[in-house]
Amino acid sequence: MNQLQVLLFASYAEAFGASTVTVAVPESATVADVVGALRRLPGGHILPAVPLVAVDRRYTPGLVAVHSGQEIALIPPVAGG
Amino acid sequence: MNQLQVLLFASYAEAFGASTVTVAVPESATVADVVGALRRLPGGHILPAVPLVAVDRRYTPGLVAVHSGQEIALIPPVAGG
Amino acid sequence: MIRTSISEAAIDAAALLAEVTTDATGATALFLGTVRELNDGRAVTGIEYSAYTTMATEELQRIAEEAALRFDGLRIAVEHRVGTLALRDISVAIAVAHARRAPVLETSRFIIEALKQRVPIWKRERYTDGDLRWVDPTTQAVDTATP
Amino acid sequence: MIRTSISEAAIDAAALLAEVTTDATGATALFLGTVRELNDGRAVTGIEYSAYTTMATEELQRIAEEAALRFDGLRIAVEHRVGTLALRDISVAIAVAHARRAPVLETSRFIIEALKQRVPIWKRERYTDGDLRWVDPTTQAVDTATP
Repeated sequence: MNQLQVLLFASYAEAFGASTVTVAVPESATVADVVGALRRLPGGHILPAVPLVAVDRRYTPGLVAVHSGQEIALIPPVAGG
Repeated sequence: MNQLQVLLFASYAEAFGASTVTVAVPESATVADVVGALRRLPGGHILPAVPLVAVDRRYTPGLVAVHSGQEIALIPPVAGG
Repeated sequence: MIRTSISEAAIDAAALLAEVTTDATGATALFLGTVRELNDGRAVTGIEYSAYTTMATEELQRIAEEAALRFDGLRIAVEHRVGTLALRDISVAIAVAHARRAPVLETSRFIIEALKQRVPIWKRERYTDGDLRWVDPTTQAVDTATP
Repeated sequence: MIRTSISEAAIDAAALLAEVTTDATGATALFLGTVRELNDGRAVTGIEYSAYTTMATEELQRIAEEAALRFDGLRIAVEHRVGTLALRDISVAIAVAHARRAPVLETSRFIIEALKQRVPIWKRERYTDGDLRWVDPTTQAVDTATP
């Protein structure tokens, strides 16, 4: 298993009560697996069906594999402008 | 016959050598008749097939009748902005 | 709110922004036309703008009123300058504000396109060699007498 | 020329206009987002903007670079402010200049639409009754704990 840190912001940070959480996922885990692990944490019920995830500061689809050392972030619906 | 004053601007004023010209047209004349009379004046050869005409400061099509007392102007291709 | 003018006065872009923006607006768009140094590959030193002033004033106001019919709550200020302008001088400024951005962006574009088609304003470019030329957007530039 | 930034500094709209306008540009567009007093019918006293700053900075720059690929000779300056903003404060300014107006108008719109879809910035509105609410453009506003 890999221990991965995930950055949280805005309404998600509030829901999880933290700006970073750690999830344990298999070595071969994908973005979608990370989201699944987050969903099982307290506060995870607020996540939409397919939340946005950024890996190394780029939006990344669910099928892409993730590795320790990457910067993983869960992105709430953006509201800039 | 009516004597009608026509206002000229920019390249048209330059071509006719005046900022106002007077044309004589029948009582029942239209905008197109005024343009025809202008075309026969010195400088009138530079007019396009259907030049823009304003009557009382509104663009007015060729079939509309004109009367003395109206403000008639020949409008070169506009280039504002 | 609509204000339009044709004037020889220099245009103050910041003043137009302040004029249309209020506590109720969330988006403001400003379009500026400025005198640029090259046209059709010739070096321009300035532009003389002239107008059929009474009609241009009325036509510009009509355009702004038509634009205002398309969305409730628009705030519109438009100024077009006439006279002799130098490089970088602002020839036209269109400021539009509204609660939302879509009406602002669409109105700004509507006004500049209509202005360029309908408002009786003409410009004569002055080139570095002293030549003058009336600008005719419908064809190529029309030669005129050199002064 | 492209310059983008995410910053807590107040946005100077006139400075952005001056930055993109040159002797070679003939059209400049400025888009401003400002804090407005009403959203969904509730009276707003201010907005707290926050960002995933490193990614927001990169994503905003990527958007400007994508925009610049569409026309030669564009000049683009974009600033988005974060922190606590009051009524009428400018949250975002997009300044674009080019020789011609069409690239300017299209680029300005491209950037604001892409920014709103992609840049990881969030806002929490503060209402006159002290309530706070995260703004979620994908649905209705999401209730959050009152502080």
